[in-house]
Amino acid sequence: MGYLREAPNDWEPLRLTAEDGKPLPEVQLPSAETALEIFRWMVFGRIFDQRMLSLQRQGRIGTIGSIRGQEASAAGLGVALRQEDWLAGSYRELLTYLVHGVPAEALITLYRGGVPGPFPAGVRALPVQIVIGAQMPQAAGLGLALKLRQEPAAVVACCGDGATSEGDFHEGVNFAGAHGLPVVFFVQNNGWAISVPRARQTASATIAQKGFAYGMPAALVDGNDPLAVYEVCREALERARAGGGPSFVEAVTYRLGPHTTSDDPTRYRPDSEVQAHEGRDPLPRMRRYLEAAGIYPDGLQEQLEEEARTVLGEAVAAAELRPPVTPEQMFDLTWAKETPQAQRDRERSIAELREVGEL
Amino acid sequence: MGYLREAPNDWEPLRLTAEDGKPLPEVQLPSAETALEIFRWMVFGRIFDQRMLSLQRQGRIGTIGSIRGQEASAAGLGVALRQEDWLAGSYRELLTYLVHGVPAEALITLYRGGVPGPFPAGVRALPVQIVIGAQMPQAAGLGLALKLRQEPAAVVACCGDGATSEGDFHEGVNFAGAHGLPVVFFVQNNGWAISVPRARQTASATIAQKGFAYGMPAALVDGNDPLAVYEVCREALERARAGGGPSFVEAVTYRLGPHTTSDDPTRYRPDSEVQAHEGRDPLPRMRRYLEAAGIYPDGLQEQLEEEARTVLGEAVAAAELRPPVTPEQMFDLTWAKETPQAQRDRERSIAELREVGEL
Amino acid sequence: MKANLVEAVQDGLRIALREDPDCLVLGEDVGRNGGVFRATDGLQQEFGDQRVLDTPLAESSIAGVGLGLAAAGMHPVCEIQFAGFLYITMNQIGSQVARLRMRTGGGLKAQMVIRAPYGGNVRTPDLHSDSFEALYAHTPGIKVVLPATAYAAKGLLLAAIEDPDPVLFLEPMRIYRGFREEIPEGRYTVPLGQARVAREGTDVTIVAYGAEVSTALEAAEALQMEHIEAEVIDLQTVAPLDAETVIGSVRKTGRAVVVHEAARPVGVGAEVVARIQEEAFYSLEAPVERVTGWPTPYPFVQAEGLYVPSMARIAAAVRRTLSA
Amino acid sequence: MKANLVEAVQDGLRIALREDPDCLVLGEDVGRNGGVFRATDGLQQEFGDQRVLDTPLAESSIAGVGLGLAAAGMHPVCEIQFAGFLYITMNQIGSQVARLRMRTGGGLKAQMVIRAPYGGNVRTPDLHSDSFEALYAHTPGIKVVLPATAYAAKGLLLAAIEDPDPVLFLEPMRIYRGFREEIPEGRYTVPLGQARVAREGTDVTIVAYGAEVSTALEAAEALQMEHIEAEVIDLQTVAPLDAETVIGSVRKTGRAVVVHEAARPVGVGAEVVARIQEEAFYSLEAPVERVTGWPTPYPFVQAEGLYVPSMARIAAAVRRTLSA
Ligand SMILES: Cc1ncc(C[n+]2csc(CCOP(=O)(O)OP(=O)(O)O)c2C)c(N)n1
Ligand SMILES: Cc1ncc(C[n+]2csc(CCOP(=O)(O)OP(=O)(O)O)c2C)c(N)n1
Ligand SMILES: [Mg+2]
Ligand SMILES: [Mg+2]
Repeated sequence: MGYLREAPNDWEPLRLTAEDGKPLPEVQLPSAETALEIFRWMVFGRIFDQRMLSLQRQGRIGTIGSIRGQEASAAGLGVALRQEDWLAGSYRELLTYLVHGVPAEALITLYRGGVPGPFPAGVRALPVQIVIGAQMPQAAGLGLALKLRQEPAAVVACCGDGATSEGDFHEGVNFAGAHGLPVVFFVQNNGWAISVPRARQTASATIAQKGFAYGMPAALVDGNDPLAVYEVCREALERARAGGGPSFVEAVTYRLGPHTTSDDPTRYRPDSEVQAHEGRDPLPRMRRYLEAAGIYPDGLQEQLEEEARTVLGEAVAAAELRPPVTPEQMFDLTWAKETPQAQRDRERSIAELREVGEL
Repeated sequence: MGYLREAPNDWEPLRLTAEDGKPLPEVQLPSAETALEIFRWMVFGRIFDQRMLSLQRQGRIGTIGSIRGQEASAAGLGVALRQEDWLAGSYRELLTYLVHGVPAEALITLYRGGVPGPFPAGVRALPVQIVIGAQMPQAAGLGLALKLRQEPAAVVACCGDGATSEGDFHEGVNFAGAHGLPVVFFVQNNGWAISVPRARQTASATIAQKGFAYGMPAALVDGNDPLAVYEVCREALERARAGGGPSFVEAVTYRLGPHTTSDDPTRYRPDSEVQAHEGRDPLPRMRRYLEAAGIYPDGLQEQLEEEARTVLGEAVAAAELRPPVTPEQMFDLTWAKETPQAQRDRERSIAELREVGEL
Repeated sequence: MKANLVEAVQDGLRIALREDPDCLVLGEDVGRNGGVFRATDGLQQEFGDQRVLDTPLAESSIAGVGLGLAAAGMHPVCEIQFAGFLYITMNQIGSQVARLRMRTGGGLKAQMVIRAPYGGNVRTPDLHSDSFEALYAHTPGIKVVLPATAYAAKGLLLAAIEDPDPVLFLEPMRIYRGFREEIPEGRYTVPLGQARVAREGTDVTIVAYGAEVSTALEAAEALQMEHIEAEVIDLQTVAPLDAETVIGSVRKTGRAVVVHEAARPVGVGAEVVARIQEEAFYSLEAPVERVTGWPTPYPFVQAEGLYVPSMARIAAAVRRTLSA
Repeated sequence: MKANLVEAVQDGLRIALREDPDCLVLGEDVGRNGGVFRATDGLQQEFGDQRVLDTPLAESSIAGVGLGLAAAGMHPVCEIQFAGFLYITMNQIGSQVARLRMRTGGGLKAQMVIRAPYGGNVRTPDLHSDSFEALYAHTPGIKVVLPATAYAAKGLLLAAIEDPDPVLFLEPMRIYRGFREEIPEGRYTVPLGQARVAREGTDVTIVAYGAEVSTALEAAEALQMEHIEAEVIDLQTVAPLDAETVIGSVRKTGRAVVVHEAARPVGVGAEVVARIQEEAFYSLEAPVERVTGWPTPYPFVQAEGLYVPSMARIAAAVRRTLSA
């Protein structure tokens, strides 16, 4: 007896700064410029979230997930991306999409139930994924294309802790491992998949170590430490771009808001847990870091908030000016090359709507 | 830089005996009775394989996979099972099905294109799975039923190295891990998934360590050492029956024959590889063990072969006496409770066949 | 008792859990959260987390675990959070659940229910509004049921749970809380495989199911003003389809309109049309019309109101068949 | 050159790989093994293991990786080893591939082909004989193509690879090596979305596709002895369905029989019937007959010969429509 080997449990999350914002001893920190860039996006994310939730309450957009509390992970990752890298993420990575160049107007349009694309030329991103896990094999496919074309670029494939249970998560990560593709898998473990806590999602001690099951190096990082997230992602992305293959990152963070505007988190998690995490809000933590490092200009946050509000105000206005989607557009978007019969069928559908005055 | 942690690669397969059949120092070996029982089934499996391949060549059964070379894994596992345990396996575990009580006649009928069931009362086994990986979540479901009913029994879910790439493999193992179910996952790594070698299936250093990604203990075992397979499985099964939760076993073996009778392995693997593995055939190895241990009665193998041939001869005869499947049976097997319309539709289909004399 | 459709589902689940010790409920967020639509609200409190179980986020395993439970003799009710994710369960349900009985020569049965809210016009995100009944109706071995009222929801669900065959139970999300009606307390069943005449009429037959039954009834009311008496058939089960009830009605009216919100090509509507023309050919006075979703994917929310068949589109189709 | 159907597929793939640097082939065992049916035989030798790629055993990822490749501008041809496993790809294809264009407002395109051998009567194991074209034909956004001859196989495949939309390409396994015919060397295409009159006739229209076209033609020959001239339409593409060609024929003949081996309920046959009665109602002199697989799962091998429509069953249906 005693042949079975117990699963190891020996991970500590990587941190570059302490909760109070002070750098930990002997760490290498990103430049002030990078730190400020990350902070700027974190503030933008916070304001974006507020704005989207308020638009939803006003009935101006549909159901939307809150990203509050996860700005450090999203921005740390986003700033580490280069223009030529691909982003494959979900509704929880809206901030990373914004950092990567997707205009706020496109995302607002998406949540207004309109056509969010095409994204501007040169912005390499898959659509914001709603079907949990589906982006993972797709990211492997993007990675395969980069590898075949020998482009020095990487793909980042993002998902949540819950998503790691899906078959597609497994198939995508395994494919990238087996073919040595330039993909960084980035899991935002925010503690919950709607009402299901991380511990009931998988018995694995960490999500990070799942990377080993696919033969790739892995890191567990404090997802509320944006500098650590940035540095880990930078390493992983550079490795990928240089032909070093895939890697796997778990960023431990917390969803401070509801899952979406349709969710009532008080049904399943205690207020005390949320309160504790409010105290670990990554935004003030990052601000404390900048202040301690002496690179925080007076009134910076307020100024960035103001800027964000202006940008978002314009984006909302532009989105609301877009004419609503027509049935013709839906047909146009179904086929790139309509067959003659498909065209006849389109005309018939449109005629049916015209007949009853719905068009 | 240097935040990513490399995937570990520190496994040695467990062995109780050396290639020459001699026990390794300081190991605990199963009883002589158990060893003989395992050997008996290994011989049965070898003869079963021969017989099935020859029936296929004669056109008396359809395409069939060869199990030659994998008898140690299949029998070691099978003998470790108890009557009250469930078996969920595939076409490569036919020998385990036989050990677990499924009559050879049922399997021959299956490969004759007939209805293989129901299995005899008390034989707890899912149908022989053809859709790779599909049995894994099903096994978790069986495990959940055992847990809810507090039955001191276990489930064994078998698959191949290739199957570990499927989404269903992942979902099934993860479910069992998350809910702490009494399931033993048993992967026969026979080096190949048809023409795809193990190394191109996944970059993971071992398949065994995939168990850790689901938070369960794991073992890597020499799949050609039937005593090691037996002991590891016994431990895993006892743990499961006692409420200790799931575990994960990789048995490293080799498929000596073609993938199936439709396969031509010379297209993708060198003869030299096969030759090398012929030299590691588990059947003579086990015999050497029994001989060295002084528990091998003269002429045992020949006698067991003879017995197997007799049993199989009868099974083939019985299977060939079964009347062929009728359309009525197919309808009977579609619905347990036919709706009135389904009954009308059945009659209509049958009438159509009668009209043209196909019935 | 008064109940809306989702409350009726919940009541049915509660009765099954109370009366059938082999019944259990599993799915994403069905436990403490009570399901994203509250269909399982309070059940975990009452029956414990062994019988009302949160699963990992993995739909194929929800169906596959269901099969394993059923093979061991339990009667699982699996929830898929939205019907759009039934794409993911297609393999476990189509290749496994629907064929377990066949594959085992009747030795094992898949007595299980897979529930999912379906349908559009509720301003949900991408893939949360789809109707995939046709995929499963093309998959013999699983029954496909779609209730149109609270009464039917409870009765059909209880029938599905006690049916020895697997049942896909699609709940019309749009009318979950659409109206409350009086339903009996305690257990009652509505038979599977049987359509229902929701409204009698003589001039034309409107065939619908799920949320579109209400729309069809509204259309029928509107048409009455024009002295058109439409008979409305609520299919209730689309596989196996109760063609006989439809045929009987069309033999009487001579005209028919089939309605569903799923995409038009190779939908359940096509099957209904095929059946009608096969068996009521000589009674037909006009081509059967289909009022359905377009031959496109389910559209962006801004256009969905034009995709899901409206009362006006149904009424117009009726008028077309009458003037044909 | 002379080629059978599988050789024609192989020739098409070779031409695409030679002429289109963005084209690549991926799937299980497509590399050194050349595919379990040898459809990709020799391709890895010629084009290397970067362009003819063995994947892990995971169909959902084969489709999903295909989408990623296509999004990056490549033109992948993905092989699914048997059509039965298209259940597993349903989510990646239905919810992703078929909707990529829509979701990105046309920004990204899924120019990709998913090939799979389909169909029965070849004594294969469980789930290796299924026909799932109906599931995908109900999924707008992906074209569904089934060649019936070697000539069409190559021409349709090359058209599919250069088509900007995703195409599911189902190859009739039963006639992979059924017959050899003369096909042109080099590139040629057969247009997608266009049915073909495989045989002209005046008395009845037989609509078929894939392997059943041959069976339908045999039935037509046999019926000729009885002085029945059947027109045989080979659909070639079942989604979007070329209804016009079918309608045109039925307007002429007044009668029709639709054939497929997939299960009957909610199959492509139902759609064809619905289309005929919608658009040729007044030309129809008898109910359209369907000759299909039964409303059961694909049966055990011992019964499959009775499930897959035979020449006799098709001929009998023709006679029924003529005497109706
Ligand atoms: C395939 C699929 N199943 C279920 C859902 C419904 N759903 C949306 S988000 C979610 C939880 C996701 O959890 P996680 O992956 O941890 O991401 P998070 O929302 O926490 O960022 C669920 C179940 C879905 N969108 N897709
Ligand atoms: C879902 C699915 N995909 C593909 C196949 C075709 N196929 C049958 S066996 C096999 C290889 C299996 O390899 P492995 O899991 O290593 O098992 P082994 O045959 O080596 O025992 C493949 C690809 C299948 N049966 N099911
Ligand atoms: Mg989460
Ligand atoms: Mg193998």
